[in-house]
Amino acid sequence: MKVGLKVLKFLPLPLWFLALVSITRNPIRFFIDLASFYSFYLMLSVSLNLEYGYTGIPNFGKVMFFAGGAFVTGSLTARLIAPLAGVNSMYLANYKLYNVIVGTQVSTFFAQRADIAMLTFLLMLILGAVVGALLGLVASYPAIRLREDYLAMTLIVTGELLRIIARNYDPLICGTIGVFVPDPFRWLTGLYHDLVRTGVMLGIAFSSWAFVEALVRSPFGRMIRAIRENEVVAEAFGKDVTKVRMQVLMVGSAIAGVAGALYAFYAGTVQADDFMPIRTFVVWVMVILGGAGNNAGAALGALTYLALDRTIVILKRYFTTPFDINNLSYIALGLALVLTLMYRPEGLIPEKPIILKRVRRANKPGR
Amino acid sequence: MISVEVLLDSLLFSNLITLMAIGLTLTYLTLKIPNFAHGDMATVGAYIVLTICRTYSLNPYLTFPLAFLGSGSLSLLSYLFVYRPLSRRRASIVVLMVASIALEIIIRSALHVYADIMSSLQRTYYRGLTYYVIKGFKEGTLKFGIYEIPLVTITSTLAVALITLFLYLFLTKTKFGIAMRAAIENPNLASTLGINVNKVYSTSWFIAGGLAGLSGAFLPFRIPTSPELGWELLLKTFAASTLGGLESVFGAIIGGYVTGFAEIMGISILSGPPFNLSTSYRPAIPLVVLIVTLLLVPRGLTSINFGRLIRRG
Amino acid sequence: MLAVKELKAGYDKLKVLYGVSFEVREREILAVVGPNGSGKSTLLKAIFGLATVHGGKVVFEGEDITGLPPHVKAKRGLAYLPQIGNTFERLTVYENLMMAGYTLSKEELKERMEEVLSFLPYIAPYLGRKVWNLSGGERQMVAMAMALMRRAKVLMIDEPTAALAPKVVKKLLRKITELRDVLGKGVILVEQNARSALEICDRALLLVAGKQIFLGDPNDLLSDRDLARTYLGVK
Amino acid sequence: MKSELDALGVVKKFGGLVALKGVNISVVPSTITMLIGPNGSGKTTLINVISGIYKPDEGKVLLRGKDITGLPPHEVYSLGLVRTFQIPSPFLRLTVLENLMVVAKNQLGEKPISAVFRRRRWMREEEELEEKAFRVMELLHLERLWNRRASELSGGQMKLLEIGRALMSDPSIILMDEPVAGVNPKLAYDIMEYITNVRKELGISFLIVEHRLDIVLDYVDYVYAMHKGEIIARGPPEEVISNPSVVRSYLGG
Repeated sequence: MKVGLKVLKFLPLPLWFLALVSITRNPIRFFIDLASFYSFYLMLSVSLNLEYGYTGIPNFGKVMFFAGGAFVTGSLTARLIAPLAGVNSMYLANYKLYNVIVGTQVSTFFAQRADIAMLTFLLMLILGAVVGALLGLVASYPAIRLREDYLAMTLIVTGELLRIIARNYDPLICGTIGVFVPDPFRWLTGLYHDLVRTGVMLGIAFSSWAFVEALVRSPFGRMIRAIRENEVVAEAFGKDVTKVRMQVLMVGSAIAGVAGALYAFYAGTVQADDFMPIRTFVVWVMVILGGAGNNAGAALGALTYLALDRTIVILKRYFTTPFDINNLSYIALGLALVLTLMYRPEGLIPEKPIILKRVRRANKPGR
Repeated sequence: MISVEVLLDSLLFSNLITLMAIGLTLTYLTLKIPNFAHGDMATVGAYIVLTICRTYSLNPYLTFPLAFLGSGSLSLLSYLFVYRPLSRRRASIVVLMVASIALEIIIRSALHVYADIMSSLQRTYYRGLTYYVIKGFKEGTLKFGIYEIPLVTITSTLAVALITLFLYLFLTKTKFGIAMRAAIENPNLASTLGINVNKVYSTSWFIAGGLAGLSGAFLPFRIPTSPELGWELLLKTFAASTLGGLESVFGAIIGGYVTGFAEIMGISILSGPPFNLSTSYRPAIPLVVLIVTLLLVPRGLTSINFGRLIRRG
Repeated sequence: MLAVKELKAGYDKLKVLYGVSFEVREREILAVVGPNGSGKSTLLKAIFGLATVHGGKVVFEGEDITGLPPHVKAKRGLAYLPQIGNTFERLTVYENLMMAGYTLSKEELKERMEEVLSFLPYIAPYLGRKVWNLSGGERQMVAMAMALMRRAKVLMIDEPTAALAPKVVKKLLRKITELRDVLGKGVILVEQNARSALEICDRALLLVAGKQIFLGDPNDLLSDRDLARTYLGVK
Repeated sequence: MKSELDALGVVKKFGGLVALKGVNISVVPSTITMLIGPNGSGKTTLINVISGIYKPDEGKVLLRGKDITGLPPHEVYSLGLVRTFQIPSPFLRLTVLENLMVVAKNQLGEKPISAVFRRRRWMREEEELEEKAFRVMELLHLERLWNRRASELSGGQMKLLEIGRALMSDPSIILMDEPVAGVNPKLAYDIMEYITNVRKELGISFLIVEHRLDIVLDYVDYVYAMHKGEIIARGPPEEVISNPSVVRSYLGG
């Protein structure tokens, strides 16, 4: 009964999506897009929730780790496979100019060799995770030493620095032009292609969600929440706070790196300016709106944001405004964030104590 | 070789950053948060002046007070309706920062909407607005011997000098200014003495926003203004204020000039031989300044005990 | 002038004081003594409205002021001088005095400043100096001067002599007696340094573990060997 | 007899201020040792040096003969020395049960990889830990509150939780910073009774800093009196508190 009512509370969201579907021209396309975007955002919000919601590290540089995964995928995938695919080396020598040609040829190669395509895909995900984790390791240096306000500035600025370098240093992702990323699912066609790709992405996203959930519902989760509550006391009770924060940032950033790799494959191109600080704040909105310190909240927050975002995308088709309608979405986003902070700081789903053991709970008084 | 033009450019740019940094420091002193929406106060100021100049064909300088008032009021409103209620509820620093980021997004997006409408009315579809684009105002120059000094460089330098003087007199010679320093240092004691701490903080936020608006009003003389400009300026301002220690107006002025000169002179050196770096790396310079400051001297230049350094050396 | 009746107080849920009652009259010094952690500072904070009051009343000049916010109490003539943070360190002495007289007109301010400086001539040479350059004793004098600027009727002073050199302690305590004898103020003096406080006070209040153990003539407290031992905590 | 804890000539300076001027103390195993002295005499500084929060400028700290000087707090803890805080500092948004379980040492489930992939193994540990936590809660009469967040406890209950948390780690010595300050007398006596029982049953030593001599003194075996960063008296309780220099420093003659 109680559970039923709780579910009812979140019914408006699916209903809203159904309403959106009814006015779109291509419902399957709509859901595929929705699910794909949900995969990246779920991974980003759940990892930020691990860092901020559970451990108390205000990671204002989320986009940097996301970008790390995307950049490594964009930069390496085509170049790595090009020799195998028999791409003319002249094209590789002038990659900035010919990257679309190289990418297309590698894609064609992937259409024939599903095995290599999938191995490459897997390799890039792993590389994305490794690059993310390494960036996380680097970020933990200031995260351990600096106060929250200084840390926020450092992380935002470092992310911007990475973006500026990516924009200008051509060998990375071909500078301002952006790089073409071959499609490892090219051996599938039509609807199958989209369904399988999105299915894989959702699968990876929910696995990371389950990983984080398992992590926080363990003694590790209990420890990071204790550190969030009081660092000095946690240290006095034997917790190596420095090491734990580093571990958390590495895990969170690895997840963000994988999300970046997935995004690169999904978008088919990597552009430096896709990784503006606004993306970090979108993820913050999700976590705070959904409820920090609660993975269900992070998942719901991501969904709520997407509902808003998709609505604007659809509205764009039906109305012409003298201004870019995306800005309305950002205004709504900002307002939602401010209002949540002011009137419901605990978010849609507040944090609940985690009960690890079931054995004695039944016969203990005091519930 | 550094030319006179580069030096003058650096001076102009530093003036603008310094005005911003003084304001940022004033708000930081009250609630101890870096206000992420501070950069947008400058853009708001720029658009106020651009709009009035377009509509009434006035000399831009005549509308500067309105830029000050407009941005100041916006900053004041954000304090009264967002930051103050949150800090009264003992929201954490992180929550206050997130709120200021949210306001930043709202203001910037609203400016985008406004700029879109403005340019569609004007049928220019041109985003980088300057006074010249809008009404054909050309910045004047003054001749000193063989050098021509742009008027805006002179006026902005004068503005910084006057504001510094005014702030100094206000904070040390007037009762309200002293009360402001008192309330910032020890709000509890100040309130038991009958000082209205809320009024003091509100004034800080108003002046801070106003100075940013003023800085923004100088922008369209030279720099094509777009709604994104505020965010870019903000990161430079963070660099300047942090370099100055975030807690001292005097430090902010030093930080502003160091950062401004570092950016303009730095890129002019780096883009020439033997480095031959692309000038598009220019925005990276203040970011590097900020990161290096935070990692080496997180409490800023004013925290370094130079006397001791010299004695040791 | 100031009466405290069955005051129970602490911080949020933590209970520190379990019922304290006393009265301070004009021209009187009440010394509050007792071991550390017995609630002496909490007593002052509770009276001034900076700690949580769980029960009891604070009556000032016949009026119940228990729940009033600190700045209203300050306006009525109650001054609280905490051990630290009782001055603005980054302001000069002159500016501190000016802030203490914030609500006064220019003429009144000038008049009172002369009045206060003639009572506390030690700080006159330091008017232009920032407080953080002053010694501990001088700071206490500045804090006292700030209370006098507001013509406080009752001064509650928390451990003014802590960490001061013996010579400075003497000077400071003499000034506190003058507050009573020359200006006719009521003073509540919390002191770690019990003996010297008991020497200058008219009445003494002994707090142990948040309870009122003794209230009366300080000589009785000093001569009562049992009480002196209780004060040390021996049963 | 070998001692549990020794501080040998500990000096600690803060800028120009010398907070500890060569302090020597030692705690005999299975005893309750008390540290008294007026405010600012250096008691809390000494506790902070012993537990690893501050590094001493000179001198050594030995735990059962092993040099632990300058080790970080979490390593000192793992060697069996645990401290409680003057102001109760539970992890506020964790439940009472979680507050107790989180402090256990060497938990397999605290390694991120094991936490996810070796759930069965650490679940067994958890069961044992939970049993132990409930035993501690029963001793302290907190078992009815096991599922409450620590932020919902009263001040006295927080004090008890603080002690419970110290016991969860199987320490060999517990440093207590004012365990009965701000607690009503009835509860304060209970706490001291409880400490005595723990000493008797588990052989744990205690080093207690406390001002409320009226309550605590009856329970302790040995007393050190500090004044201005130095030990001015040591010995059995009766002897120390009648020592003229102790009376003077407390009464301020």
